[in-house]
Order: sequence, then C-alpha cells, then structure tokens
Amino acid sequence: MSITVMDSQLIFEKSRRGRQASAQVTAQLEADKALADIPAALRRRSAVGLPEVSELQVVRHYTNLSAKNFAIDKNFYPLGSCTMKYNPRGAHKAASFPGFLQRHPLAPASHSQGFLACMFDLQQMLAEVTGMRAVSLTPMAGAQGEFAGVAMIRAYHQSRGDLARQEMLVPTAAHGTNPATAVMCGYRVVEVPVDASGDVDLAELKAKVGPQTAGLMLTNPSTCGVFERNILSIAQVVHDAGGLLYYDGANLNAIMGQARPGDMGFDVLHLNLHKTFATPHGGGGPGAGPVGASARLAAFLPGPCVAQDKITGRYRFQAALETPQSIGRLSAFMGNAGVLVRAYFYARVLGREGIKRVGEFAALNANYLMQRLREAGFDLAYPERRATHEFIISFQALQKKTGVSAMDMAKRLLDYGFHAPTTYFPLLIPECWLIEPTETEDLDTLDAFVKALITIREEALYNPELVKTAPHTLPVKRLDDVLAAKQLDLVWRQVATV
Amino acid sequence: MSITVMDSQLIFEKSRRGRQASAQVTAQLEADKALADIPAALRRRSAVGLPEVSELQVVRHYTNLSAKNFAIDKNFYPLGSCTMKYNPRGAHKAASFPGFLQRHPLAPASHSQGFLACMFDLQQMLAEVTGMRAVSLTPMAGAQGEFAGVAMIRAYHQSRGDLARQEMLVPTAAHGTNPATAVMCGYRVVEVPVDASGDVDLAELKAKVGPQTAGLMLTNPSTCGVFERNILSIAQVVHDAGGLLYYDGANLNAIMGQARPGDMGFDVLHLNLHKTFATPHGGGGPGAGPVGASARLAAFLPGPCVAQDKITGRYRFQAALETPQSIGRLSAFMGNAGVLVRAYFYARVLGREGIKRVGEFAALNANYLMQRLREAGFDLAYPERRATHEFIISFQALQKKTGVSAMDMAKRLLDYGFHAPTTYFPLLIPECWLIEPTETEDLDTLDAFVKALITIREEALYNPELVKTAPHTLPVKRLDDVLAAKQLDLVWRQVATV
Amino acid sequence: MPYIPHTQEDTAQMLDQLALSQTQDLFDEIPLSLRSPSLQNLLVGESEMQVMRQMQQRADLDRYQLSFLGAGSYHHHIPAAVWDLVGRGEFLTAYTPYQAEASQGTLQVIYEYQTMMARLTAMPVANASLYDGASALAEAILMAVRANRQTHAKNILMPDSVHPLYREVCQRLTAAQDVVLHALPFNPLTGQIEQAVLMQFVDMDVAAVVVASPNVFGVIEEVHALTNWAHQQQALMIAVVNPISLVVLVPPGEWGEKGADIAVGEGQPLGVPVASGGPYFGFMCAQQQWIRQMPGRLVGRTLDRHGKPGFTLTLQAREQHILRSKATSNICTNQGLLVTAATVYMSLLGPEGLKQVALASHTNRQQLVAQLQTKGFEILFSGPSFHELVVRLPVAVEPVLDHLAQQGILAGVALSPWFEQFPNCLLMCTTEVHTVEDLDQLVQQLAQAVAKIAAVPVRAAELFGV
Amino acid sequence: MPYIPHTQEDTAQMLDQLALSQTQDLFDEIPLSLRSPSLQNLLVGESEMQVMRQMQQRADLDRYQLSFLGAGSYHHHIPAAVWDLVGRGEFLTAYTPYQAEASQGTLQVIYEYQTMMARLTAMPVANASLYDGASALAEAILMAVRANRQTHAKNILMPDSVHPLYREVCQRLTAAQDVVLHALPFNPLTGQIEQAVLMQFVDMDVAAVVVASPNVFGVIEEVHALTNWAHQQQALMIAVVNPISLVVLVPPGEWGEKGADIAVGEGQPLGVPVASGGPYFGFMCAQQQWIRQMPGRLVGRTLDRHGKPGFTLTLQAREQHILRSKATSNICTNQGLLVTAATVYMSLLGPEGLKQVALASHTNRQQLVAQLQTKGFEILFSGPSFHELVVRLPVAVEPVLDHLAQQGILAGVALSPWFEQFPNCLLMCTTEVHTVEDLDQLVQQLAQAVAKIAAVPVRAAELFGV
Ligand SMILES: Cc1ncc(COP(=O)(O)O)c(C=O)c1O
Ligand SMILES: Cc1ncc(COP(=O)(O)O)c(C=O)c1O
Repeated sequence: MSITVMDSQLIFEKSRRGRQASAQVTAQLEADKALADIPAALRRRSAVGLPEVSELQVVRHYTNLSAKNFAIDKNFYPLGSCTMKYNPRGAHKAASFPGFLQRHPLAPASHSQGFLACMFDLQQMLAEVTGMRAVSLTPMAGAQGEFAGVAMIRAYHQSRGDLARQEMLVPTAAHGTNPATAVMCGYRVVEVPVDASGDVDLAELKAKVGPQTAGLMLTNPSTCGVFERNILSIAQVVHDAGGLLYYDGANLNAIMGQARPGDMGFDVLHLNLHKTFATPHGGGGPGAGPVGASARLAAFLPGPCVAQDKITGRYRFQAALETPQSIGRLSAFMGNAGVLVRAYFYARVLGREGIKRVGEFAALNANYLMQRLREAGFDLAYPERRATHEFIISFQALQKKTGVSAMDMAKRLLDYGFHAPTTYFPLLIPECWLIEPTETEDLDTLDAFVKALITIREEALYNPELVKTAPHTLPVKRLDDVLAAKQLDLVWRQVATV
Repeated sequence: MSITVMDSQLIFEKSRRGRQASAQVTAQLEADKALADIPAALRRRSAVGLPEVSELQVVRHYTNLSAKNFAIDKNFYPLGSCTMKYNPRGAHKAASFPGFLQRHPLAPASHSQGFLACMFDLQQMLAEVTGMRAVSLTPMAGAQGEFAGVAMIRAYHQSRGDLARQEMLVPTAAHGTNPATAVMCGYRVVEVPVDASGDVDLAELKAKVGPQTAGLMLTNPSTCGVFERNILSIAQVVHDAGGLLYYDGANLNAIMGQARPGDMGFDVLHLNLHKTFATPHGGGGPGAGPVGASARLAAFLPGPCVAQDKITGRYRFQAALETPQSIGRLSAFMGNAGVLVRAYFYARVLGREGIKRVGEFAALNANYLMQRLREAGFDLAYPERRATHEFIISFQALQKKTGVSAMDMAKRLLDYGFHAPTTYFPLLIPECWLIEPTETEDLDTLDAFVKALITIREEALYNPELVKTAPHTLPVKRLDDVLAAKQLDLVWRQVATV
Repeated sequence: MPYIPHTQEDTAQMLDQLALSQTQDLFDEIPLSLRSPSLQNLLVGESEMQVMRQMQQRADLDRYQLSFLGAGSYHHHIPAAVWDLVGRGEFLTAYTPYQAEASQGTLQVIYEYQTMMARLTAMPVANASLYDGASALAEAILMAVRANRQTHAKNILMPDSVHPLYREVCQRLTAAQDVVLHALPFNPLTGQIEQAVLMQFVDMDVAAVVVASPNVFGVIEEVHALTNWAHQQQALMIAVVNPISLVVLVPPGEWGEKGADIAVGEGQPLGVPVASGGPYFGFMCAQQQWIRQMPGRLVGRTLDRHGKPGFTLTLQAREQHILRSKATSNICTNQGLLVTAATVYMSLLGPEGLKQVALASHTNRQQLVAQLQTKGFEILFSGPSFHELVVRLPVAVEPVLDHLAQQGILAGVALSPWFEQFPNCLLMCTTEVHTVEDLDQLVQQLAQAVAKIAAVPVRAAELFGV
Repeated sequence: MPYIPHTQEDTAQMLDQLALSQTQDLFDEIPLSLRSPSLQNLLVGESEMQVMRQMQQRADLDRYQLSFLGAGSYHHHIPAAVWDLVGRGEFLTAYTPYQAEASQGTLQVIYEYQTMMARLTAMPVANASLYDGASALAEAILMAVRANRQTHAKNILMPDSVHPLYREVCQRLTAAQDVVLHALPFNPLTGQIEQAVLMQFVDMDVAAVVVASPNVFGVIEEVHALTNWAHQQQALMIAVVNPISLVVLVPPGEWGEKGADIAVGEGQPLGVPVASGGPYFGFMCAQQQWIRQMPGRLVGRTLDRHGKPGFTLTLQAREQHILRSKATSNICTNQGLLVTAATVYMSLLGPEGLKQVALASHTNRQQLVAQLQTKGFEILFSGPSFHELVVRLPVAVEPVLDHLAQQGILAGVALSPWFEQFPNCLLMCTTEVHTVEDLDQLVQQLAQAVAKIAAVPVRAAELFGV
C-alpha cells in the first residue's frame, strides 16, 4: 500500500461547496421559476448534502476504491455455496446492447420482440435443464425464488381446500433463507436433523411428516457438500404424506447436466442464475432466482411469463386472464431482466454439451481439491463421502492445539491472494470451511491453493500470532465487528453544506 | 502487496498445452483440408507458441497486471510536457458507438456521413483554436505531425524553386522529436541556445538565420515552462530571412483559448490531441497530431481531408486531384480516427468558453503549485518568470548536499501515490523536474503534493538511504536499467510447445 | 469446453489422484436412474461470436426513436463514467462483502450510498438495498407491522394512487403474514388522496399508512397533513418517493411534524438503465428507532486493529443467515451493483446536477402540458405534479399508441388496464433527455394519429394493428 | 466549468497566494496584442448528454448490415473481454512507461506482446509498435537502409502488388532521405511478383526488397525464392504480412533459407476494430543483428534491487529523446493501447483459436469464389490466396456498389482507382464473421444488381447514384 494521503477519504471529504462535474449538468434552470406550480410547503428547503466533486475526483475515487476488493477477476474465490465461477464478459456485453438497455419495461410488444424472444428461450432451456414443466423467470434472487416456490406450494394446497398443512420441513443444515422464507409464507418451520454422513435423517423425517406437512425444502447437494443419497425415499415419504418437495437450486452447479431435480421428484424449485449461470454477483447482487414447476404446480407460477403465438411466432407477456391461478407478481416489472439476458447468453454458449460439463468439472475440481487436502492431512467433515461441487474441512483440532480458528485461517489466506472459503457454515460442523472451487479454475490454481494452506498451517503451528492477527497485507488490518455493532455508524455525519 | 504465488508470472507461464478459451474458438475446421489450395511450402509448419490459457486466466492475468500501473484514473500524474489531464469517459463511450467502431475506412460516402461530419467539424474547430487557415487531422502523433509540418515547409520552398534552404533551426531546449524530425525530412539541424531566463537567445538566432534557413521549430511555451516573450521578434527574424515558423503544439494547453499560434506568426503547427484535447495516452499511445497551416501553406497539408459539398451539405474525402500540392498520405487510411472522435467530443463539451478556461486554469494550477513550492524553499529554474502550464524545479543543491538525485526523489514520490514529474528534461537544467499539474486537478491534490514533497525532502536530509533506494511500496523495487540494456531480454525464450 | 480450462492431461491427472477412471464415477452417489439426462431440447453450444451476433440482431429489434414511457421506470441520462466504473471487474465480480478486509471497496461504496440516501430523504439511516421499489414497499409494510408496538393489528392503508403494480406486489408479499391492505381512494379531479375518506379509519387499528408522492399519476400528495394524521393515529408513515424528485420536493424526513417513519422507493432513476425493468434496486430509509426491524444489509464504519477506520457488515443478527426463521426478512443477495451505480451517479451529478435533472424534467412536463392543451387535449388532475402527466384522448388509446410506435415513438402507457375509470387516457413522462424538438415531434405526431383514428374509428385496430 | 474542479473560492484563494487579482494576469508575459482571441467560430459548449446524443445519431448514420470490405482493414470478431480489459483506466490513462516501477502493468504487457509477435512471425525480436502497417513499412525501409552495410545506395525494390496506400506512404516518408523505390510488376494472371523481372536488378545496389504476402490482392507470393534472391543480392528482405495469416502461412522468419530480415505489418486484425482506419498499430520484428537500428520502443526484462524480475524500457539510446537528430526515428508516442488489445486478443484466441479464425476466413473465401464462379463471374489471379479475392464484373463497379450499399451491403473495394488496368474489378474480403447465409445474400444481391445495371447501363450512375 502506498503512503497516500487521500487514500482513505470518503467521497464526502473530497467535496467542496460549489464544485460540480459540470459536463453532467444538463440545464441551467432556476428552481423558483421552474417550480412555481408547486406549493412552497411541498418543495424542498433543506440542503441535499450530496458530495460536490469533479468528474476526475469521482473516477479516481471509485477506481481506487475498487482496487480494495477481491473479485473473481482478480482472485481465486472458493466461497462455498456461492459458485464464484468466471462471469463471461460476452454476457456482459450482450446485455449491454443499446436495444436491451434502452427497452422500457412497459414498451409495446412491437418494440419488445428481441428481448421477449430471449426470455422465452431461456424459460424453455431452464425447464429442460431442471426437468421441470415450466419456468417463470421473475424472482429477483434465490430468496425470492424460494418465496415464489413456497407460495406456490401454499396456493396449491389452498386450491385443493387442504388448509391443514401449516408446517414446512427444513433440514438443520439448510441455508438461512429457507426457514426465513417459510415464515414469510406463513408456515411454521419444523427442522429435520442431518445424520453423521450428511444425509437427511430419514427416520426423523418420517417421524415429523404428516397431514400438517405442507412440504419439505431441500438443497441437493446439501450445504454439507454431499449429495442426498436418499432423495428418492425422501420424495416418496413427503409425497405419500401429501406434502410437496421444494428444491433449493443454489447448489445446482454440482449436478448440472448430470441429474435433474425434476427427475428426483421435486415439485418446484428455484435456480440461482448468479451462481450456476455465471452472472456476476456485483458485490451483493443483482441475482436472479427463476422458479420451475412440475406439471401440477405450473399453473401457480408467478408472472409475467413470456408466451409465443404459435401462428405468428410473435412473443408476448401472458395476460393475467390466461393465468388465473398464478401467485401473481413479485416485482414491479419482470425481475432482474438484465441478469436473465446474461444467463441466456451463457446457456447458449454452453449448449447441451457445455451444460453437462459444468457439473462434471465442478465435481472434478472439488473432489481433486478435497483429495489433495486429505492427503495433506486436513480434516474432512465427511471423509467417506464424495465431494460434490464443494466440501467441508474443519479446523477444530488445529484450533484446540494452537488457538487459531477457522476465521483466523481465512483471514490469513487473504494475505496469500486467495479469497477465503465460506466460514462457519453450515453451522453444524465446528470451525469449518465450505470450499467450492468451481469448474472454471485451473489445476495450477488449485495446487497453489493447497500449497498456501499447508504453509498457513505451518504458520499456525509455529507462529500462531501471525495468523491470529491476519490479514497483514490488505488495505485494513483485522476489523472490529463488535465495535461496529456497538457504536453503530451507518451514515457519515457531517453537516451538509448545500 | 499480497504474498501471491502466481502474481508475477508471464501469461506464457500459465499456458498449458491443449488449453483454450473455447468460447472464442469460432470454427472446427481441419487445416489440411481447408488449406489444400495452398502449396505446402507456403504453409506454416512450425508451432505458433502463443499462450494456451482459459478466458478466466486471461481476464485475471490482465486485470491484475493493470493494477500495477499508475494512471490518471488512480493518481495525480504531473508529468511535465505530457498534459496528463482527465480523459472524459464520455469521449470514450462516444468513440465506442458501434456506428463508429464498425465503420470501415474504405466505406462508401453513403455510409460515412456521421463520421465525416465529426471530422469536418473538428477540422474547423482546431483551425479556430489555433488561428490557422486549415487543418489536416491525419498525423498519428505529435512526431508525425512534426514530420508533416516540416515536410510542408520543404514542399513550400521546393514549390518556389528555393532549394538552398537546407537547415532547420531548433532551440537547444526542444523536445527530441524536433531535431529527429528535421533529419527525417532531409534537413541539417542547427541548434539555437536558450538564454538564462528561458527565452531563445535572439542574438544567436540572428547570427544563425540566413538564406540557408528553411525554418525554425519552436515550442511555445517552451519546454522550459516559460512563454517565449520574444515570439514576435523571432517570427520577424525568421520570416525576414525567408524561413518559415513551425509551432510544436505539445504545450498548447498552457495558452489554449488565451493566445493563438496563428496570431503569433507561425506558418504551420501540430497539436497533440492526446495532451491538449484530453484523449487517453493508453500507456504509450495512440495519439493524434493534426497539423494546421497558414494560408500560404494550406495547399501542402497531408491528406485525406474532409470537405463538405456546399449545395447538398454532404461530406466526402477530398480527392487527390483537388489537392495537387498536398504532401500526400502519412498512413494507410486517415490516421488515428478514434482519437479524433474523442477529441471532437471534448471540444464540443468545452465549447468556446470551455476552451478558454483550459489555458486559464492550467496556468493557475501551475503557478499556484510553483508558488507553494517556492515558499517551501524549493529551487525554481526560472524564479523570476511566470509558470505556464508547467514549471521546472531543480534538486541540484539537495543532490550536492545529500547525494539524493532528482531521480531518487521521483522514485520516492511514487511511494506517496503520486506519479513523478518528468525528470532530467529539458537537459539544460541539472537535476530537474518538469512539473505539469493540468487544469483538471483540484486544490486539495496540489496541496497534498506539496506536503509530500516537503516530507520527502526531510527524508532526503535525515534518511537519504530511504530515498535513494525508493520505491518501497510498489510491485517491484528499483529496477536495474543498466542490466536491462546489457543482458538484453526482449522476448521470453522458452521453447514453444504448439 | 467453454469456460472450463482443463486439458485432457489435466483431467487424467486429476482422476488419477482420485483413483478414478472417468469423471462419471464422481457421481456414483447419485441413484443410477437419475443420472445423465439427455437434455435433448437444448441447442448445441455456439461461440461467443455467434451468440453475440444473434443477440445483437434481437436487441436491434427493440430499438426506437423516442420514448415518453415512465410509470415507475425513467429515462435519464447516465453519465458514461457510471458504468465504466461500475463495470470494473473488482465491483462486478465480487461477492457480498463477507470478508470485510478483502471487500473495503464495496463496503465503503455502500457506506457512502447509505449516507447519500439518508441525506437525500432527510432520514437518519438507510439500508444497503432491497430488490426493487415494489418489493421495498412490501418490506416496509412488514417492517412497520413489526415495529409498531402500539397495535397487533396488521391493517395498512394503501392508497389507490400508489402504483398498481406496487400494490399487487405488496398484496402478494404480505398476504401470507395476514397483513390487510385497505384501499384509500383518490380525488378524480386533483389526483390526490381523498382526505375526507380518512375519517372512516379513525377507529381502526392502523399499523401504517402508505403515501406515494409523486403518486402513479405524477401528482404530489398533501404529505404533511397525511403524515400528521397517521401519527395522530399511532400509525407509522411509509413514504414512497422518486429519488430524483427529492432534490426539489420536501423529503420524507420532513413530512409533517415528525417526518415519515420509513421511506422507500425505486432507485432506478439514479444511474440505472430502464433495461426491461431490472436489475434496479429498492432503497429503504428509516428513523433510527426502527433500525433493528429493518430488512436487508447494513454497512457500518468501525476500526481495525491499528485503529484505522474501515467498513464492515453490521447488525447481521437481524438477518436470515443468523436468525433464520426469526429474521426480519428472507432477503440475502440484494442489488449491490446497482447501488454502486447510484453512488457514482449521485457523486457525478451532485446537488446541482441532480437539481437540474429534476428541474428540466419538470419544465419539460410544463411544456408538454401546454402544448397538449393548445392542441385541445385534456390534462387530467389538477394537483401539483412532477414529470408525469395523464392526458385524455378523444379516441381509444391503443391504436394511437400503435400508430406512434410505427414512427418509432413510444408515447406513453395506457391507463385503463390499471384504472378502468379512465378510458382513453395516457400516462406520459418527460425527463431531461427530451429536447424541445422531441416534444414538438411527439405532440405533432400524436395529434396526427388522433385525427387519423378519429376519422376511421371502427377498423382502427386493424389498420394500425400490432 | 467542464472537467475543471475549481470553485470560485478555490480560484480566489489561489490567486491570493499568487498576489494576483485575476487569472488574466497569469498571461502578462504574452504580448498584449496576442491575448484573448475571440474564438467566435466555436460553438457554445454542451453537456455530455447533449453531445453524446448528437454523436449517437451521427454514428447511426454509418451503420450497415454486411461488409466484405478488406484491403488492409479486416472485420474479425473481437472477444468482449478484450476491450473490457483494455478500457480499464489503469491501461487507458497511463502515459508511456517512463517510471518503470509505477508501470509494470503496461511494461509486462508489452514484453508479452513482443514475445507473441516474435513467435507469430518466427523472428527473434519485436518492438513495442509503430503507428500503423504503412508507416511501419516505411520505417522498415529506412531501417534497412541504415542496417545494410553492404551498400550506401538507397535502392529499394517495391512490388506493385504491395498495397498502393502503403506504397504512397513509403514514398512520402522516405523520399526526403533520398530513398528510391523501384517498382516490381506482378504477373496479371497469377497476381504474384513477376520473378523474371528481378533479372533487371541484378546489377543494381539494392538495399532491400519488399515483399507483401498475402499481397494487396490476397495472393500469396513465392516468398522463399524471393527471399533467397534478395539475400544473394546482399539485400535485406522486408516482409509485409497479415498477422492472422501467420498461423497458417509460412512466417517471415522461415522465408527462404535465412528468413526475412525485417517483418512488418498492420496489427489491426488482432483485436482492433476497423473504426475508420485507426487507431491501429504497426508491428515490426527483426533479426537480432539489426536491433540497434530498430525504431520505436523496446521493453526488456531485468531485475530489481532485491533480484526480483521486472520490466523496463531499454535501448533508449536509439531514440529521439536521447539521440535527438541521430535517432533511428522521430517516433515517440506510439500505439500502446492497441498493442495491449492485441496481447489480450492473442491470449484469448491462442494458437487454436487463431488458426480457426484463419481457416474460417480462408474457407469462406473458397466458398465465395465457388459461388461467384457458379454465377458466371470471373475471379482474377490464379496464385494461392488468403481471405481476399478480386472478381471482375461485366459492368462498371460503382453503380453496383451503390446499389448494394442501399441494401446495407458493403460488397467490396473498387480496384480501378488503384489499378487502372483492372476496370470493373472488385476486391472483396471474407473472414470468420461471415456465415453461409451472408455469402448467399451477397452473391444473390450482387448478381441482381449486376443484372439490373446491365439492363440500363447508360444512366446507371444516376439511377443508383450516391
Ligand atoms: C443454499 C442457498 N440457498 C439460498 C440462497 C439464497 O440465494 P440468494 O442470495 O440469491 O437470495 C443461497 C445463497 O446465498 C444459498 O447458498
Ligand atoms: C514538446 C513535445 N514535442 C513533441 C512531442 C512528441 O509528441 P508525440 O509523443 O505525440 O509524438 C512531445 C511529447 O512527448 C512533446 O512533449
């Protein structure tokens, strides 16, 4: 890091009253004149307090800020459950074609055929990939996809007058969005434990399922990094009890092209396109969480969906009249359209064979990495299991011996230029890392990662302080999270000047 | 800097036989079949030896490499004579419109009106800004602009049968391209000294000028960072002797909108659009060096130039027949068109008032910075003169006292996040820096720069080793230039594998 | 193998390490019956070049010359620098900033964003984004229900003048939690909420009152009176606002005597292209006291081991990954990149630039209203308005829109699918991107189209059909 | 003040420091008569939004549907990643890497580029770029004249089959240094250099022989024989090559027994858009022994104080800023950014991707030739060719081109302005971007246009005029 003076300022601290990026000032109107038709009481009198900076200051500030991020474009980023694979620049460019960027969401069908054609094709492709009857693209992330799916389950039971089903089963290892979603949809959450080998405890499941069961939300492969081997039995148990099966598709990358949730008996699912379909995460979104449904749930899909007129070949949004059982709309327009366009590009470039290879090589990379780490003496959470696209290692033994925690190890890894795997998730494995290399990383990178881990373990054994106080080479040292929550500082408080 | 393993590899070292960025492979043809119509002896048999890497590897490699650069977008970059001002992103975007990017240089006029209109307007605008009769946009950088201008001077004398003029006068402080260009144009270079206050030595000039003089190449403001006060006398001396006056416009930023070379008596000039008109330098180009000519030289301008049909309003390239005296063509097509489009954008956004402000605020920033440094006790090369858009300080005294050279100071400045000013140029001031802040930098940045310089001077006085061994915070430490020239390694030598 | 770097030797070496003979063996824990689906309905993969060309051709189908569409998504000029910066790989391809030390770029951006939004709305705190304006409103309603300890009832007053698509989304997202949305009619002359109707709700336990201003017609509501009334009723006030309007209109934090409790809205106008409706972002600001009920991520400033300031996600104990079924919301991935765009946009525009955008948008509306009236068209709603307007045509809207679309002009949104009571009405929007010539062209073409349709009213749809 | 950050207070404070009352005083060393020109012919400045819209409209005027133009500038697919990377501010807004430690990004890119170009041409060294292909050839000629110690004469053999625009540039750039370019005719049947004519030059002191292969007609020359002949004559061989062709054609380093001495060419096909002719870049490779005569920048690998490898500009003693009037060239700013694009492009394509580009371009040519012949058109030149072809029409070329242009098809370049001896001839180019349908459409439209023009030969120009 250079000894720069202005390096850690906020954009507000670079502000100076009366400065502006003048090329961006598009008019020279007088407020009082222009707003004469608006009563004074409804007009703003207070200062707005936005920064007053030049265009160069903005460009320099945010360019320099960006340099403080790790990112796929710079670093190996094996964040478990997040599928940080390469985000094709071609997809970004295609989604940025002016025709797509400038299309207004309420544009008439006459000026929407290009966009709608892509969306129609994407619906079909995702249905084929997942083995579902129909797909709605509209949910804006995984969690909203879950909401749509669970709401569809609810709507289905209600449509049959089956109002007693008030419980949603969720495995203990599930991602937090699953129980949170079930509650948002009005369900009571009943947790199902996972057994020692990472599978759902079938006996427990049988004990908990019943006429009160609306359904089961399952991630498969699970967040334990293993494939749910009893899936067919599980499906049967739940279905026999009249419940429905929800598939959390966040981990689809592990099996994409190799096995399909629809074939496993799932009734409804969501996909995380910002994982499996390589759309960029953007430092926290946007995502896209399309939902797919089996034949019995297809009618309940959220809208709008795109239909093609068989005769003219023209595309249009389905009208509400055509989909009376739909759970309706989850966003003002049709969700994160630009993310969908990117996913469409990706799916088209991959095609049938490419889609199959995703799961194949995601699994190969994860299993190879797991095996290398096993051989290097790291503790696997499920040593007897295959890795899927990810796997878990635990630092519990190391922690007991040296006091160096999984978090310390993660922070130290940053010094080596690798992003840390997911830490402390799933919660049931103590001091764990969930490691997901993805299929787009090469062998040399995996080997370099193993080498770094071995080195850091040496450091933990012989110089634990070094690891406990890591990172040492980043723009900031270890940050105080407790202080952040205690002395809440969410908004910079300096009196606004304009 | 992180402890990354793959950080300093060449792209070749990441290569692996048989790997490819498959999405970029556009066909699956067999060479032997496809090339059957080409005799074997004319076909390539040897390996090509390009790197075999994945798309992610490429993106990551070049993203990480880019981070090792200083750039205007990240750093204050007061490189004298280089006018490192903000490069508007709007210009970049406008030049990247598909209509411009996809226009082929030999496209018919029917599909060129948009581009030609911009070029025509730019010709007019540059003529107005410089006070010249006409402008040709085609030279591809400053040096080629100089070539064009000097070739025009030669063509002019030749057209008059005035063949005795074989000498080009060049001040000692001139940029190296001036004498080099004169030689390329077939002239003998005669140097004219600069006096103690930075002006051309008028007596010496008078002594050297004569019937053998083809012309004088002058930069004004000169590379000494001062305005040539005797410019009108100089022009008269040269003109009286039958010579012509060439204006090196690399320093036009200092006076843009405030004074015009055409009004000073210059007969021909070039502009550096990649300086004065804010087009990006790209780590060493592309530039654009349009030439402007007074009435008597206009006929000699290089082609192609754009003309507008008065009746239809349509634009076209002038035909060779229309410009029989033109010195002809300097590039296959019309030079660095994309740079010209960017400059056009810039000129349009600035407009008349904006153009005037360029010189005004470039001078204000330079003079302010010079004054601050003067007050802080730094040695100015021309303390009694106004700065123009740049000025010179010398570290000779410091160097004598501490052994710390201007280069050491420059290297240490890098550690502070500022790019170094131009060092050791012009050669006539020992241990000098030529400092050009440009008009797009704000006061806080200038003040921070002064502060850094003061600190570094302290370091030089009290810890000279620290400065002599700088930089310390960049991806590499001080590099060995002598070794580079002695053990020439221009091409990575590892046997190609494919 | 697109985007997969493995050579055959790599694969062989890796399988070797695993003592496997083929990659298929990696899937031996999956029941055999499930393995290797045919995927026959997928096309064969194509190169970037091929797919890009096809998509370029498709995208070109959707281009037009002029658009006056608004209704929740607005055409503003986006400075070129915005997406050049936002598109940098460091912002684009980072995950949610869980590892704070390796994410200071994104985290500082969000902190700056939170500050900007708080200042723009004059509210004390802002979160790091929700999906879009509509879902942000739904989350605000759920938050208000949680926050309002004065009542256990889940009654929400939801004016009809709130964007109908927002109302639909709120209905969808809140119904399962037993929230009841009570409609509030608007005055058909002013386009504002009919305050007299509020009397009906004086005795109801109301958790929150929603007010959108400008509302779906572009009409500015009587925000002070409405806010004061809500607070008298012990109800929370939820403001739905257009961020661009806030540089000229009274911000939610200054509504009534105490200010709105929660302010939400669609962030799209702040540097995000209209792009078929997304990705956009929903913003949410609130009074300090409600912060622990806020959904979504929050970034806080803290110190590192050496006492240097830095940024980190904070108050995560509200979120699904910690609280699970007790979380304030299920939201996880949100709209980080769009927030980055908004932050850069607001920095570039600054207070003056943003004000000029608002003033020009508004002035163009005045201009358009005047021109339409000159041509004899009726403008609905007398309430003060911001940058949108409703015009009544003497003929059906659809054929007129079709006719104009054929000239490349997208003139507005037909109102009757949302408001049956307003047939023949068109919702139009002006912004700073429109020039005098654009308005002239629109009005002229509109008048011509109306004249044509009026002349052949019967078969109009066929004549100018889609 | 566009792009100027000063507030009024800033300006006042700065003037204060300078003890001046107004900025105009800063110019008091400039003679009064010269100060403050009116610049009345300049327009008033406009905002980014306004200028961008006008430029967008202008750019749209130049769009077309299909292009088969080549002749020195080629339509290839450029992977999206190329300009996303090259457009990063760190590459875009850096200067020439004078401060090596602060420019390792650019320097390593150039070192990698030099390596790639050396490998592609099979030559030992490459420089960091020249302006474009044409000026690179001119520089190569001047370099050969300096390098060839066997003769003081400045005679260069310059085939007529070299691109006529290149010949013009060479003439212009070398004439003042007394270089004489002697024309070498080509065989009108094969399109290749007429080797018999070489006999005429056996007794001349020839400094260098230029050979372009593929030449301007796309025809591949007999490079081995020509190179051996040149070397027998103690002349240097200057190869002018299309970089894409080098993955399938014998590279200059392997021409004849000793290889070419200097290889130059236009780098545009390697990731640079056609963009009205520039910025492109000229590349230059040479045998090791000529390196000190090379113009332009060179990057070398060296070590830092700690022994770590790094990169720096080297052999600067050849350049104008050191040697001044004795420099190898006046070139200073060159085409760094385009070289960056080429480096990224070559990395992305790799040997296989690049080979497929060449093969598809070539196969499309074969396809087009066959289709044109089927329609009865005559193809000129029997020599083996790469991705360009010359077809003779039964009618004048210009009205046919105009007619096709009206359909959005830019079919090729008329040959007669360059080669009077070939009236009615069209130079066409195919690359990997063309599909079977594109070729079909071209041939069909071409045949139709020719038929039309043939039917009304006289007033054709008026009928289909510009
Ligand atoms: C297993 C699992 N389910 C659901 C989600 C939620 O997806 P999103 O963040 O897109 O809402 C995630 C992602 O974090 C996940 O890993
Ligand atoms: C004074 C002066 N003249 C001429 C030049 C040459 O310009 P270019 O590098 O564009 O060839 C420069 C730039 O370095 C310069 O500073």
